[in-house]
Amino acid sequence: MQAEKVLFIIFAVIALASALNILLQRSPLYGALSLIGTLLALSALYMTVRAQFIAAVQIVVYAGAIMVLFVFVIMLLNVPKDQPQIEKQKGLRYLAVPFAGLLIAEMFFVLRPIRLSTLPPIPAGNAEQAVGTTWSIGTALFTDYLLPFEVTSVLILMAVVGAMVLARREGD
Amino acid sequence: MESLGINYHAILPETITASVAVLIMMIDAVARKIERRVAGAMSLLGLIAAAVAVVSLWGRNGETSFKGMIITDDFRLFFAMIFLVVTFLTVLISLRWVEDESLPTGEYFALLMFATTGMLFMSAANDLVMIFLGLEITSISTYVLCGYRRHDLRSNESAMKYFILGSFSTAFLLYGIAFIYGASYSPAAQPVATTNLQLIKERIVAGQLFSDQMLLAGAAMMIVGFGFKVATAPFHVWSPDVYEGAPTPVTAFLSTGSKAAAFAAFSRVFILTFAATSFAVSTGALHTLQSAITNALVVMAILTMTIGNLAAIVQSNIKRMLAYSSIAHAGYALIGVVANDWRAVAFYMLSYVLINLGAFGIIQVIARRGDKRVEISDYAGIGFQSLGLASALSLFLLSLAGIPLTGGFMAKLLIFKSAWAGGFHALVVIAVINSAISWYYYLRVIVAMFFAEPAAGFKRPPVARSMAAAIALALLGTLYLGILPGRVLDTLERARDQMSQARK
Amino acid sequence: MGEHILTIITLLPLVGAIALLLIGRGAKPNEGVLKRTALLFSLATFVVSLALPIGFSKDAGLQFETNVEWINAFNLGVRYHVAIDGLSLWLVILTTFLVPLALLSSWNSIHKRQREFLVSMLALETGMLGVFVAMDMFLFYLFWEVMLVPMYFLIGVWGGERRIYAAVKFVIYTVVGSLLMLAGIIALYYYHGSATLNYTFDIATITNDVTTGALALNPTTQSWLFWAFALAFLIKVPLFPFHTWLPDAHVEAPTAGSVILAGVLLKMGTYGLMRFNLPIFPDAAHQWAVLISSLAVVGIIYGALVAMVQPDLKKLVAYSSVSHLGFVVLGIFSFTDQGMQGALYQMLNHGVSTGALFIIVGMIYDRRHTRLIAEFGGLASVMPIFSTFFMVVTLSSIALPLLNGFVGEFLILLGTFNSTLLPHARLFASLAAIGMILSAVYMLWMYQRVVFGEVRNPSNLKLADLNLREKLVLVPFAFLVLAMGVYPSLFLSRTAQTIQLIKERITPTAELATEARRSTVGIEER
Amino acid sequence: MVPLSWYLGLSALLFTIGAVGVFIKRNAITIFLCIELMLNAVNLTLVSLSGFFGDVGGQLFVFIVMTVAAAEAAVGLAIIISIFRNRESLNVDEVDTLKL
Amino acid sequence: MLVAIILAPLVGAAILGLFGKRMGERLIGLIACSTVAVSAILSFYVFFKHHAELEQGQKFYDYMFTWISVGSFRADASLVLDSLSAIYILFITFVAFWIHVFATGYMHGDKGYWRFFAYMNLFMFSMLTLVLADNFLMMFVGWEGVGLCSYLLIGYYFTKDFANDAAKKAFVVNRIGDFGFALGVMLLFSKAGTVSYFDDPARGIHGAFNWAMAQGADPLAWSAIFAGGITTIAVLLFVGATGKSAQLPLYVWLPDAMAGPTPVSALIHAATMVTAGVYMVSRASSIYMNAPTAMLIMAIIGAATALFAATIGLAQWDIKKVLAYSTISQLGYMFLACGVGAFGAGIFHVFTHAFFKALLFLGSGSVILGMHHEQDMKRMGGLKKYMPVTCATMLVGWLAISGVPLLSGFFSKDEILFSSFTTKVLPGSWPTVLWAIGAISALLTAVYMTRLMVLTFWGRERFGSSESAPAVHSAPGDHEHHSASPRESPASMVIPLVVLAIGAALAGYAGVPEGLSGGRIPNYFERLLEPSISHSGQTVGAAKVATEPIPPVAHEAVLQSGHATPAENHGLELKLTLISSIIAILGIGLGWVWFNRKPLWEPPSLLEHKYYVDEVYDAAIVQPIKQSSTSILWKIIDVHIIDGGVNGAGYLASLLGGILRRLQSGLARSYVAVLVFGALLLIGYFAIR
Repeated sequence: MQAEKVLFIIFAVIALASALNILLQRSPLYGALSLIGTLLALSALYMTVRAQFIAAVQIVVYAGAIMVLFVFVIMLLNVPKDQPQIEKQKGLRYLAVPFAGLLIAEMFFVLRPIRLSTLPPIPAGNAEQAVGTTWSIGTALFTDYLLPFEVTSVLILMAVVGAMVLARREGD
Repeated sequence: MESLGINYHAILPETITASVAVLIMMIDAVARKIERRVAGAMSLLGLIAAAVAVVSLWGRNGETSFKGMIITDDFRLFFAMIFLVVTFLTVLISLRWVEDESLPTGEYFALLMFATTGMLFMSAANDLVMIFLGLEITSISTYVLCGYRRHDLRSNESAMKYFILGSFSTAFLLYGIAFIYGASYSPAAQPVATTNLQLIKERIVAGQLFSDQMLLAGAAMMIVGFGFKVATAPFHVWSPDVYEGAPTPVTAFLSTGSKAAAFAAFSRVFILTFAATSFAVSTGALHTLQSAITNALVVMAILTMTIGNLAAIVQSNIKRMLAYSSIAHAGYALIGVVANDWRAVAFYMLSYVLINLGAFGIIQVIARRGDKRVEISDYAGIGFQSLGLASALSLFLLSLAGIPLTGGFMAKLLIFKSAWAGGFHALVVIAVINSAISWYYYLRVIVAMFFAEPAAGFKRPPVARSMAAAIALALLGTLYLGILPGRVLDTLERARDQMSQARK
Repeated sequence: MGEHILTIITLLPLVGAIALLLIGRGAKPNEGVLKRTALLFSLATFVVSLALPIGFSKDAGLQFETNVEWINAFNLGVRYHVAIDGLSLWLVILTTFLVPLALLSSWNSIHKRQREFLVSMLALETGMLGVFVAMDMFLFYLFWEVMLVPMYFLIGVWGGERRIYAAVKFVIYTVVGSLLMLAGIIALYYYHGSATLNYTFDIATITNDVTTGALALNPTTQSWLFWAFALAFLIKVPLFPFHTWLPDAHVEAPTAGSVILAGVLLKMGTYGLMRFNLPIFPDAAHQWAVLISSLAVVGIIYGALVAMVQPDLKKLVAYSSVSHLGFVVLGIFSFTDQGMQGALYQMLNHGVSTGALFIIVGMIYDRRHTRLIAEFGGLASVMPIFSTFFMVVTLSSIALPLLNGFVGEFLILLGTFNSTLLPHARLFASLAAIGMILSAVYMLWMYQRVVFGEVRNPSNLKLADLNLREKLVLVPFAFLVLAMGVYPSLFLSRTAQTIQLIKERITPTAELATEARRSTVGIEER
Repeated sequence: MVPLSWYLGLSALLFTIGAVGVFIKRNAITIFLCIELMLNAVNLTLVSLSGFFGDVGGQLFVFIVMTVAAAEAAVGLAIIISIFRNRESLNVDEVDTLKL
Repeated sequence: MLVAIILAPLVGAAILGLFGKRMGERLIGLIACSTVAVSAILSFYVFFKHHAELEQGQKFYDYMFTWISVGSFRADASLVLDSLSAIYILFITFVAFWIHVFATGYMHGDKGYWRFFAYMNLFMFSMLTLVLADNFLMMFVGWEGVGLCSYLLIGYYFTKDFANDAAKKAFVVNRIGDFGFALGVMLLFSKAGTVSYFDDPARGIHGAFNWAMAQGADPLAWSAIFAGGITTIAVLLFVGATGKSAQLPLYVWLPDAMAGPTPVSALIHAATMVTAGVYMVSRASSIYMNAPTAMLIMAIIGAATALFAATIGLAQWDIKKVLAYSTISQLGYMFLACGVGAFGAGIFHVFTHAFFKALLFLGSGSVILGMHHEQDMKRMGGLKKYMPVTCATMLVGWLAISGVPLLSGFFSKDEILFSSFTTKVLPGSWPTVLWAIGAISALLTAVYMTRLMVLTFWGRERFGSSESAPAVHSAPGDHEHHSASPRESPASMVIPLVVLAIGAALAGYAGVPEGLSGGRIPNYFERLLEPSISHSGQTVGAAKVATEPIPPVAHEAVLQSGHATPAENHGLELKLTLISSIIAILGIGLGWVWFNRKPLWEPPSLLEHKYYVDEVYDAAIVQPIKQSSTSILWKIIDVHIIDGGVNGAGYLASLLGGILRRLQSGLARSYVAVLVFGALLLIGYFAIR
């Protein structure tokens, strides 16, 4: 049973490393790329908890679409490298460590008592109906989560409108 | 295959506003450029229709639909009314403005309507998912609106700050939701874990939780999220900058609509869910939760009022001053949440939005194109040049200060009353002292307008008919709530009773 | 008409104000018309209000009552309940009496925004009347606060150089107090409601429940509530340490403003004390009487001494008000018939005398545009009639027998001296009596410097004596000064019963405490 | 078997990194990336919870969060673009005309 | 009837005050005098009509209305006539009438003529109210009323600052006295439960005096003063008396009061008002008789004042000042009399003094007028040939006041000295001491009066010459200031002089001490007063009486028993009379010789400067109060401490606001940091729960 732990650790390390890399990288482009790394690692972890569908969506939508959008914008704006790096309030970066420490500590303190280490058994027979499969997601999406699902369409539409208003060039 | 609980009537108001928005967009797209009057008229009609829908829903208490995503009770409907009023007045205020500023009309009204939809969902939500969605719809559309004057650096800046901080706080809210979801896990029940508020409430009361710790932490993070939206200290930092930078009509909308919506969600979660059973009788996790929430909110309320008022004293820009004042008012309203009295909060919000919209309307008139005259010094001596505007503004300000015969006073009275009944005596006294402080800076504007010598080259600003209507409505509303609040209060009271029955 | 007379009296000025706003809009308004309209309305109010003392029955409690439901939701139990008793009767008359005279007195001294000035005055009158007739705490607070606004504008717009500072100071001072009172009101409402299950703001009801014991507040609560109310009132009075807003407000306010301020507004404080603090918190009132009385006595002497050395006429009168109101507070907290009746009477006297004083100061201010005493001197030679009126008023404010001031002051001192409930009563009375001497000093000295002597300042040489209007303004004052001094029974008989009631409310509870104190400390038995 | 707490711990770490990133990085886009990171951390929590609970709700929530994230991304980037048009810079520290 | 007596002058005052401005002098004078005449005639009428009853101690009430009635306190506006008030109104109205007549001449040509007489009539009203009042509060009305009128009349020449200062001084000093009086009345009320003098069953009123007599006599001890008992009441009332009647230490206002027109000095500051204190004390005699300590104090103060003022009187140059100090001194006598329990004698002296002092003042007024408003005796002398009548009349006054036998002053002064020597009220050697002091002051009186006469009427004519010392300020008026030769005054002024001279000569025969006639002729005056005032003999009795109120009848009995002076005293009285006559003659002789030799003899400056009392008061009381009020109370406490606190609060608020403002750095990142911080706190707090 160590294999899962090993896998977990590997992906966790990848996720963390690339996450940290975002902070270390100067240019947003590398940041974006390392974030993609994190996303991939996460989708792998999703698989380990039997969330195949989400894992897939993670890669397709997130890594595929959203991050591409980011990269696209970064390219579009291509900030001149020689831009002066003005930094007001240098103190903030020194706050980083204590804040991070505290936050982690608090989280772990909260999560400490959680004892749950086994995934629920897969219902015998209809494995494809297990939680996390496309079937389960699909059914839930169009039964319980019908309204949220519909509302997201409103959200998207509005986002499009908003983006249009702000980003479109003059004249048109 | 059990019923999907589909009930279009239940979401009729939201549907109307959303589809009006879409319609406006389509016309805009088809007819190249939509006439502002058309768009405005459409939105107004849509709002009225939505209001009618809301009224038609009245009296069905605790009825849930869409698998418990939506709940229809007077709480929702009352807040829905508030939102509709807000948008209605905002539309009137900005009807002329969009043209003067030559901004894309269709999108503007569409976004307003979308935002309204989001707010409506926030008050209607019976599930954290819906709250989250509604909140996001509202936020994202308001991000855009803040940056609506694209060539104005201040507008850009406010948009960016609002966006960064907003999404950041959203992350916290989301994390909180996740925790609560986790805490709600109980293998015996069906579904095993849930984001449905009623279920969560039942499980908390029954004490069948996966982890109290997670519940508490989740609650804390949700306070962060909501606290940001309602701008309570220390999560208020964004609002002065954003309010100052945003175009005045948007500021008006922001400081009233999204605040009210956030309070709706806040009350829905923290009063109607976490404080379901009264503080005294609660036990176990619930008791811990309630005491923690109460203490935290008490502190936040005090901080918010004090910071808001003290900082407002030293402001020179009237929008910024009103921003701080609105922070202070969030503090007062928070007292209502502390006292577990959503009716007080609701009434407070109603009167507050009316007053604030009126005030911002007048500020918009005086600021003119491009938000030029927004320093208090710009108000010097305009009192007797344009008596009407000045008197109206004075009345709004005094009402914010809480002078009797205006909504501001009744609202404060209700809040203080329920707080005292709840035993938060010190809180009441502090609040009282705070509102004494607040008189000072509200009077400053009146001093400038009436007592100071007229600033050179001030000429009476033209008041568009729509704007006049908006101000008049706000004025009437304020006075109505101050002098004859009976009806509104009756409504609220009945609402409470019916809901408590429904809860049983 | 009959049962709504109070409402009519209260709202008539407001109607006038609205009428003024409508007259000759757009077109350049004819100031004369405006002024006459305002005067007409205020006079009408006065005439109507005269029906009150006539129809007033000496031994009934609340009268001319109107009591209708207003806001009932959330068992708020707010009612529109107006009525008067012996306490408020004369204060109402005083108000309606002063306003027209104040208007008349500043007939030609307002040079800008005539319309707004008159509107504020009338609105103010409505506010003040409301405070006196309100029998519902909500209503009371409402008028109490709303009345601030016109006064604020009166000082701020038509005031002197430092008017803004004065106006803001006035409002903030008052608001701090009144908001604490609001907290007190809410608390009282809540305690009364939870004790009697009858949630109401009705003053009469609550007072009765206190008397009958239906509402028994424990001492600490009483003390807190007592101070919540008392602070608001003592600031308004103003009692010694809270008085510094008064000189500024008086000096900066226009004549009419000062008249109303001194004549009526200050009385609201003392009125509130008698309406709320004594009947509703008898124990606390008794417990804190010594402190407040000491402050009152300090105020009497302090105010007099400071008044003595003021170079500015209005400031002098303002500080003299501090001194006089000190007497009133002392009388109230003597808990005796004489003391409290005297206090009530002294309120009226002070309203008349000081009102007249401010009008008189205003008259010479209109002529010379200065209020510095040093600027004047020898006016008796150039303005004999003026000097005569001035003399009468001066004498009344130094409490000469057969003039109004004496009756009040003597009764207060007598009551205090003989108070059994107030510890060290005789000491207080004796110290307060020093105020009698000092008042003579500063008033006569002021009068001498202004009116007597040679005319040294050439600009005083050709001052016109009073014209008909000014005489018309002053004659009523002079008449009242005399009438109230010679035949006080006319007024006192109507207030007796109410005061008696207040006293009975406070006596039983306090008596016990006194007995206890006697037995412990062993104060000599009368 | 990997215990649930590990997943939650990991997501806590990621969330923290994101949160810290938001206030130490100065490039608007990077800040935005950090926010996305925070959202993903939350997603991890939700997914692992739903996985271990055997309740599909969490995953649907994630699904919706993703959509929201997409929408936010669109608008956010639009805002960044419009501000860049006026300022020719992505440094948030230069955007501080509104203060005091 | 009584009402008419007090109202007549009031009506006059009202008419003159309202319309006088447009009237001619003659009409004004007519109205003023006639109104006073009316009350005079009425007074005489009631006196003789009810003479018998009055002798029996009967009282006649005249109830107008209830002035103040609050709770248990009641003060009626009502009048009472008993022998005491009867005598008083008699001579008041009489003297006042003649002074009015005199004034019509004296004030001739003054542009404030109407004002003057309005005030004078108003004064008469107040004075009569004071005397006829039937309770202490009514008396206080008159008490303050006369104070006001004296204020108005002293400051009559309102363009002259010294007049105004004098007026203010008079009023304020009197207020200090009234302070005591008021407290006394309050204490009386709190003890006796009433402020009325006598029981009046008709109105259901209880009298304070019966209560007082019901109390036993307080012990003779200083502690009794502060015991809050009857002694305290007596002392407090006496404080009032010292103010009104210019006794130590409150006498300072009276000399300055001479700034008023001379008739005023005559009427108010000699004949009537200043004796109000004596009246009040005698009125309250039944209180005093039970407060031996108060009696002692009164006697001492009286004697001291008599001597003190007399010494100052020796050294004044202003003719009116001399008379003023003489008045103070004489008032001292009266209090000495009351203090030793001889209230009758006191009143008797008041009575006689009214005549001769009024006479002297009017005389001096006539002189001043004749000298064209010159008051400095350095510039007089040898006037007897210019104004013979004045001289002659003043001669009578001079002899009378000096106590030359068979003139009014002689009888009354002698009575006082006798009773102070024989009093039973005062313990130890006090009687002798007081008598001695009285005798010495009598001597001095004779001396300084002689000085006055000599400097004025005899010796070298010093007027019109510039060699004399600089003039003391001279009373103004519209007569221009030239030094024409003096002339006799017109008839309107001379006639009153004559009348008063006759009065001064004969008034004394109203109360010839029994001793002089060896008890054969009873002292009419005292017998008349008997019912109205408690007699010294009665203290013992009253002290014995049990505490429950004794019925009036019994009270009368006690009086009867007490009053008759034992026969063996007659011899003593004769001896004393002899002594005092000798003293008088001696004094006159001394003065005559000395001042004829060196009229301009410079008296010791301590006396000339009146012991510097005014200066001391000013430095020790007036200035400190003014200074500290300005610099400490107003400038520091008010402006800095209190207002500073208020403004400080506002400043603090805006300071905090400023700090908060600085936190608002405008940097999104720092805001994020704040958010995180808040979140940390919240989560931390919640997690630890």
